[in-house]
Amino acid sequence: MLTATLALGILSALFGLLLGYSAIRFKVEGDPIVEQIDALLPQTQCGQCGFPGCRPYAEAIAAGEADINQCPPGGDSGIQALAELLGVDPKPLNAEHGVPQEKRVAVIDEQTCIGCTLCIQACPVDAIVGAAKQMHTVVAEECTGCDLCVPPCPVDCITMVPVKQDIVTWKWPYPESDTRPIVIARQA
Amino acid sequence: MTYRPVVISAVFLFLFAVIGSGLVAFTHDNTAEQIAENQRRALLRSLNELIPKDQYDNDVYADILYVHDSELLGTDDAVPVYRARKGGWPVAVVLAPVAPDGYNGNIRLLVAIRLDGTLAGVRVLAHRETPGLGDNIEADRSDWIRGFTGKSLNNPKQDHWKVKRDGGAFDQFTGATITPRAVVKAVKNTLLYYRANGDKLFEQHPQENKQS
Amino acid sequence: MRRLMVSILEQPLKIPGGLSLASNKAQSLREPLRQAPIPERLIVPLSQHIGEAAEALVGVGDKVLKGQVIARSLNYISAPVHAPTSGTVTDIGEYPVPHPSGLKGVCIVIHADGHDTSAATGLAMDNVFAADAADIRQRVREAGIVGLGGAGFPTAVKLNPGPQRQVELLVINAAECEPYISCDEALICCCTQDVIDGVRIMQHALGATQVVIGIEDNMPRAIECLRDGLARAGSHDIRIVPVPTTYPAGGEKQLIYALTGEEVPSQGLPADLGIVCHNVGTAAAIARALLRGEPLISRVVTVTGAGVRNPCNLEVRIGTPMAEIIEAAGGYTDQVSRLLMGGPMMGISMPSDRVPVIKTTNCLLIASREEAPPPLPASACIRCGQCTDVCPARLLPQQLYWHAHAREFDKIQDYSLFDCIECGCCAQVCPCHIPLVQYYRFAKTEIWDQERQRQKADLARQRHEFRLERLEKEKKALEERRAHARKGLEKRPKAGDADAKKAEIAAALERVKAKKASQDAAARNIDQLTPEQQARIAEVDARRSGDGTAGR
Amino acid sequence: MSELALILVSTVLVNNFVLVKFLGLCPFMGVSRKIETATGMALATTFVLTLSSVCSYLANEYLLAPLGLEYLRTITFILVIAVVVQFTEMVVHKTSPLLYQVLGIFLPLITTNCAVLGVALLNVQDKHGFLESAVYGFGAAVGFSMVMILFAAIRERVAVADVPAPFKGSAIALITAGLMSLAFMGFSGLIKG
Amino acid sequence: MDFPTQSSPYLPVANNLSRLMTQVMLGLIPGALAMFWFFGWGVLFNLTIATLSAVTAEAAMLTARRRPVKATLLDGSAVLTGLLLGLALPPLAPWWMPVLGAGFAIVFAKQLYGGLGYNPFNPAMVGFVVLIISFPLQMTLWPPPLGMHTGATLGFVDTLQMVFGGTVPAGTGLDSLTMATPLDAAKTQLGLDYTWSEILARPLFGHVGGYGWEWINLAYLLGGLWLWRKRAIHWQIPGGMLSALFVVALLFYIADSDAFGSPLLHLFSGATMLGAFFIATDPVSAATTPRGRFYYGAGIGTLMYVIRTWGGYPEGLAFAVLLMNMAAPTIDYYTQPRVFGHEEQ
Amino acid sequence: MTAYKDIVRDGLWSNNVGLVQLLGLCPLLAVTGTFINGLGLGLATLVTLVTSNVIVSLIRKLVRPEVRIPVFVLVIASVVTIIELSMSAYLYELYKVLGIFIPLIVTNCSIIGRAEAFASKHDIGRAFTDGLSMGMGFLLVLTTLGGLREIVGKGTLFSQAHLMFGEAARAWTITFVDDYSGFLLAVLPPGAFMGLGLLIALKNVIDGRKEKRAALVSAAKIESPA
Ligand SMILES: Cc1cc2nc3c(=O)[nH]c(=O)nc-3n(C[C@H](O)[C@H](O)[C@H](O)COP(=O)(O)O)c2cc1C
Ligand SMILES: Cc1cc2nc3c(=O)[nH]c(=O)nc-3n(C[C@H](O)[C@H](O)[C@H](O)COP(=O)(O)O)c2cc1C
Ligand SMILES: Cc1cc2nc3c(=O)[nH]c(=O)nc-3n(C[C@H](O)[C@H](O)[C@H](O)COP(=O)(O)O)c2cc1C
Ligand SMILES: Cc1cc2nc3c(=O)[nH]c(=O)nc-3n(C[C@H](O)[C@H](O)[C@H](O)CO)c2cc1C
Ligand code: SF4
Ligand code: SF4
Ligand code: SF4
Ligand code: SF4
Ligand code: FES
Repeated sequence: MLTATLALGILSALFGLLLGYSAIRFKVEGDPIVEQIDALLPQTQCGQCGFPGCRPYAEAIAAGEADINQCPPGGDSGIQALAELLGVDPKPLNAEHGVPQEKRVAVIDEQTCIGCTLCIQACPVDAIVGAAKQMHTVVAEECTGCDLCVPPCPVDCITMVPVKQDIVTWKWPYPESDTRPIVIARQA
Repeated sequence: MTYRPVVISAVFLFLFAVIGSGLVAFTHDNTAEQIAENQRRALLRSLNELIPKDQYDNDVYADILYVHDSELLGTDDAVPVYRARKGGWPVAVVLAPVAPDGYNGNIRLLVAIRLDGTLAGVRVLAHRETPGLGDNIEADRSDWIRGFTGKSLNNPKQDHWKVKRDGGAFDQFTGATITPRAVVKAVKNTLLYYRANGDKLFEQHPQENKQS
Repeated sequence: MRRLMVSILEQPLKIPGGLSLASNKAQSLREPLRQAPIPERLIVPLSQHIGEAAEALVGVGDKVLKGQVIARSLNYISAPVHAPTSGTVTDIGEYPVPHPSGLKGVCIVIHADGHDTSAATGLAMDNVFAADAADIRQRVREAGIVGLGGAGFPTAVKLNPGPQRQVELLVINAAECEPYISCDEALICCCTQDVIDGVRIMQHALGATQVVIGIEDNMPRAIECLRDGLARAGSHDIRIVPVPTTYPAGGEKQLIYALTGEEVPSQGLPADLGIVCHNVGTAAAIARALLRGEPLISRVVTVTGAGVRNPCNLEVRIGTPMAEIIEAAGGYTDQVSRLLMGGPMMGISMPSDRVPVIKTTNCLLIASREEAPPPLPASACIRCGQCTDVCPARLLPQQLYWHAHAREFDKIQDYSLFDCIECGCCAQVCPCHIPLVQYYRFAKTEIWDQERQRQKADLARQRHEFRLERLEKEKKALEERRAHARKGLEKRPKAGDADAKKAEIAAALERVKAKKASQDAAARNIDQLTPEQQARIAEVDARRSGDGTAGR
Repeated sequence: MSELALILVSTVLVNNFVLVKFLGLCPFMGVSRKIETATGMALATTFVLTLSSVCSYLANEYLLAPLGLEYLRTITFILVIAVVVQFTEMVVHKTSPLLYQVLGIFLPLITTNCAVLGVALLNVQDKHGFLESAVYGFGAAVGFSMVMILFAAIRERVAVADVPAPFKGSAIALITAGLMSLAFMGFSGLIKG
Repeated sequence: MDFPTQSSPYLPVANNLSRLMTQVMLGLIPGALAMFWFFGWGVLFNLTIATLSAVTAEAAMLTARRRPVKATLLDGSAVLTGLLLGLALPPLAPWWMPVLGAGFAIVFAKQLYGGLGYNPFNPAMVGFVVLIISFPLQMTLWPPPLGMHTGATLGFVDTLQMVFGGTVPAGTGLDSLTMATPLDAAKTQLGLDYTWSEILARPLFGHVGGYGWEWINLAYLLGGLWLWRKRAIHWQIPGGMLSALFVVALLFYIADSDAFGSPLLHLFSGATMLGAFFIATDPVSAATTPRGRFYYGAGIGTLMYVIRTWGGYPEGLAFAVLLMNMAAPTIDYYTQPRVFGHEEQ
Repeated sequence: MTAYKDIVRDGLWSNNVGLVQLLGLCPLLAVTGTFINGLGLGLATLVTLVTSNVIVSLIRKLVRPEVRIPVFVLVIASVVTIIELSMSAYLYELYKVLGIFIPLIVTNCSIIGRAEAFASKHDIGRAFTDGLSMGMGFLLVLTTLGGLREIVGKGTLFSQAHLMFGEAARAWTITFVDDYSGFLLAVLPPGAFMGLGLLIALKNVIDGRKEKRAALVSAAKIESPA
């Protein structure tokens, strides 16, 4: 019994030394995964995920504090990309955080706008231009359609309109004559 | 760089190893005998099926001898021979030969031979024959293997130690001739071995050529 | 300058894959090419081809003359639009255009005055064969000429291989491999001289040492016409090579392979091999422009199919509504079931006959139910591999299908989706009736869309990060100011005001700077792209808009 | 030499660890959704399995056997394995971030891959020598890797198949594994003994 | 005027699934007839029972999955699965074996994966393997290929009674009605240290292969070649499989002609030709790239030889096919053809 | 802190080791040839899980990260070895049948998995409950699968009960079909995989039904006020 405890004890003490030493010797910092997650998020910066912007959400996912199904603008394809990156199962979007909507942009009714600058402060990507007390407009190419400018407006002059589809942005539809249901990749 | 954590981890692992192995060692010490006893009893149970308990009075498990004969016993390894005696007189030997040409490889047997060269019984210890075809050699599945009891090299005649399909005296199974053929051949070989070496088997004392 | 050796093979090769299809050209070739009547109202789309849309130069109510520029090109890869006849501009607005989406595009509507009065275009040159290549290109460009054989790529661009490349071989594509279409054959037989002149102008402009006309061997009459024409013109250096009749031998890459045995590199151009390929119609259009001063305002269109009474080839003004052309060909028969622009393999189906003819409309196929039946129900792919056998690009169509089906857009690109020329061979042979080409188109447009979204997301990320930085700075500035102010209050109560003001000004300056920087950043975002990236973006853009106008 | 080759063939095909011996099934099911991850896991396992097979042989031969402590085998072996894994992970993480990206997340999983302990224990049971242990470990790992990668390739196809809803995911994956082991039954009897 | 729209191409499509499957069934006829000739009514019973069960199982699963039943059944793939399984089973097999095998094939190997086109494994072979590992006894009971002309095969009624009632006709025993197949027997005899020349001298063997079996294989070969002419199958799989089998067998035969069967024997015995042209070619579960198909076939040929020669089963086709099914996705992945305009990898 | 109710439900059903987490598969598939084998290994695993969970929870605050896994592994290995020794002393026959899979309980991923994921973060009470319910869940799957395979494969149930319960238990064997020739597939490796696949599918069907019912109920709730 003594030999047993001693033999194993010494063996593991040696191992302990080895591991303890290597823990210090081979310490690594930094976490590139955040960047990779962030790159997959749609950057709408709408905060629907419950975090102030996409990057904080990315950090939360990396830290294991947030689930991957909280970003409505990213939709199912976004969740799938995340699932693939992180090697977990995709799951349906958490409806608590909203539902995916078609792409929209903000339009300011130029007649009603009083130039209060509140919307400018709300816009996460500085897509609204205009000085104080002047009429404001939205730079449509830069607007991410995040809705954040709508509530602050005191005169309700901002409306979100769907992005119009034209010949350039038109996409061929998924063939429907195929009788089988559409399989979203890799749910199995 | 401080090495305190290194030492702490080492100590930690050490402690757990000591406690763990201590407990295990303690259990081991308390169960070792029981385990050895179990092993003994397990073998004895098989042996007793072949040689009834009342026919011998020695400690068969300990009265053991190891022999070699790759030709007749089917394996290069040492084959254990258990010896049953009554009042010091030899009664029977139990060998554990191998039938090497089963359908799926080795079939390990236990062959009990009385002093006069008749079979006290044959059992299969381990085999990998096809379930449903070849496994009828198991005593649990069919009586075929019990058919050896009482047979000897004279009964049937030595050249009838074959399956019926090959012109012998032993049944084969439907669709499976190889397995019974292999077993019959191995049993016959064991008997041949006994005929050649039977007298020697009781001579040596167990301690003399114990082998592991 | 790199010299490339290309040689024309003695015996043209068989292209990989491909199909033998019933040609069905005879019915439209029964009568010679004739003019279609000029309709009362022409609808001229501003975007008719690959590349940027043109910008309208006229307003509603303006009078225009035939051949007058009504929209100019702003971009290198773009072409101007000319008035197809004289008349009045009655509207500039959105009208349905020939595009698979059935969406509308901006068009100029002209009411013809019936006089068909020409404008002076100044395109004609006195001595073309002595002229500078750049001058020729400029005029080709001003004439609004785009490739008439396929995607409608601006011809002037293709005539300019760039300083690094030397064009050795000019391939004239007269293969016309798709069933039903016979516009090139009609043109060759009718205007042989124009074709030959055009070819020689191109040869001159490109400085090509060899010229070959690739033509399918089932068009003996056209080959005859060309032989005669060339002999008459004394152009003995121009070779005519009949290639085996296989669909799609007329595809640019396939034709070049058949003639020279060279493969145009994936994602590359024929010019990488020292080859340029033009359609015969394009050649004729160049001849008309540079010799007679006529810009591209009309083209030959095959009107055929069991759904039209008198199949024929017509010379049609751009902007003519399809209904009028069908009328000119005797009108619909009662078998009509489908209207296709282009051939039965690559054409696009039109939701209505109100859409106008554009520069790339080579054929109107008014098909009966037998000729173009409704799609059969599809079942899952059984991997029979018949599609692989016929794919001229040597792709694995079934693999592309599986990934498109599952929306695995990364993987589908590993299988070279973008090398698919959408020829339709695979879908034609699939025993499971899978609409394969539509899957590929779906995947392609989806990938382009993702690319756009990604670029947009990158921009948004930059802008957001920048804003955060700015806010941070402002906050710091504010805190500093406050601290300063507090200090000031303690020490020099009076001076605080001035400081605060200063700080405010500083902050304002900061903001302005920040804003500027942000614009810079945005600008850099485009600047920093490598040439390849830029080229790719241009390519993507071009292809996207090309969808509308080309036969793709 | 032929002895070693026989061991190799036997562990890779005939007695495939995963499909015949039922060892290492959790990673086999868990990380075979994509070919890339399966390949990563396969590489990591091959390395660890071979190394720990050798290490535990040494531990058994030079520590446990001389001291008569065979009953401490399980503890010792698993300790050796855990340490080998942990150590490998730390070293790889530091020295080759690229390799770590490929293998990193799989390494801790290997500790609980019972194929690793299984190899160590079977080495003892079958009385393998040093070289045999190494080959046995390596063969087991190759067999594991092979079926894992093939399995992943099939699963990628099955993932886009029209599988009935209750069977989507792990159920159909298990049935696939079942059919694979059905196919592997064909190797039975190939090597007798 | 308005028109319906769709994506190109528009031409009518001549090819369809049921035509393909029908061609394969037609291709089976010569081989099936030959088997009927040599083995008697049992073959027909197997075919009928297996096909009916396969179709029933398919219909049941489709109903349960709420998929169109009639349209799917008409594609003929279930029938084909049943036929191929039926041809692989020993004639005189009790009725419940084809039922069980076909049911297993359709339910587990096909419908659970989503039906036609999705199954990674060859359904018929899954059914066969399930049967052979579960009921090795019944699966090795082949009647001798006596041939109808000798009048020695069992009559219709006797066969009926045997298949459904399990009753052996009076005056015979199971052992006399059945015997080991040539491959099986050869394996057994080799185990007894007979040489091939001795074995081949037995009446069980004909000119090049097993007696009767050589004709059956020839018939399948003819049907297969017809299929190839009809472009229902590609040459690579049968080509790869037969050439690999031939080459491997030849190598061993040259090395020791007493211990290893001749290449021709391997080509014309057992299920070689049926396998090469009708089973290995199942497109759904095979490799699909042109090069991949060849390797796939070669893999089957090699594995088949290995299992026949050293393995525990007399015929290795089914296992070889399933093993290569496993590898097919990976083979496809690594044998992509060079795309037009791409550099050689 | 997780509620006890949730812990139990997780372990027995919604996060079941064998059916959902797919851990501990090797013993799950390897020893479930018969009901009794499954029961034996299931009990051994259960005891290990509970003990190791409790110990890990006890020491959870003391261990440094770099030696965490080795320490847990040591704990588990000790427990398992003790069980192994005890089994070979008191249940020798069963011990021989289960073979290498008893020491392999050490690497049953579910055990170290629970130690890492749960016990190292929760107090003893919860760790104990977790170990118990996870172990019970695993035991349930082991016995179900074992029972099914035995019935289909051999046509019996509770055969070899004497290995565990002594000679008297020999009589417990239930034979369903006399003269059943056996469906070997079920007892062979492929049958193990497929059996578990079918069990998982069955669970999915049940869950699906439940969900549908829940959806119906909530729909009814929403509708009723209107
Ligand atoms: C899958 C399979 C497994 C077999 N397993 C055995 C076996 O375990 N034992 C055996 O003797 N024969 C077995 N055989 C049968 C032999 O191949 C051979 O048919 C038989 O032993 C000799 O045939 P006979 O009885 O007709 O002479 C098996 C056959 C097959 C197909
Ligand atoms: C996106 C794109 C970019 C092209 N860029 C060039 C170019 O830079 N120079 C050139 O000479 N031709 C260019 N081409 C023309 C092609 O070489 C080709 O002639 C044209 O696409 C017509 O071929 P198709 O109808 O077969 O598609 C381009 C074509 C496309 C589609
Ligand atoms: C599948 C396919 C078939 C084609 N067939 C022809 C054809 O028959 N004749 C032709 O001139 N162009 C054909 N094209 C277009 C040519 O590839 C190429 O764009 C054209 O010849 C370039 O000349 P252009 O710029 O003068 O139009 C085809 C393209 C594709 C993708
Ligand atoms: C050439 C060819 C061979 C086939 N071979 C088989 C076969 O071996 N086994 C089978 O179950 N089905 C076979 N089928 C039918 C069909 O492909 C099969 O049922 C599918 O695997 C079911 O998805 C074959 C079909 C064709 C066209
Ligand atoms: S929900 Fe909005 S803020 Fe959150 S990640 Fe998605 S886009 Fe970004
Ligand atoms: S303009 Fe409005 S909707 Fe658009 S990004 Fe800014 S805040 Fe969001
Ligand atoms: S032709 Fe159709 S069914 Fe055949 S492989 Fe191609 S896509 Fe699949
Ligand atoms: S459409 Fe694309 S994939 Fe299909 S045959 Fe043509 S090039 Fe090949
Ligand atoms: S129990 Fe998880 S790998 Fe074996």
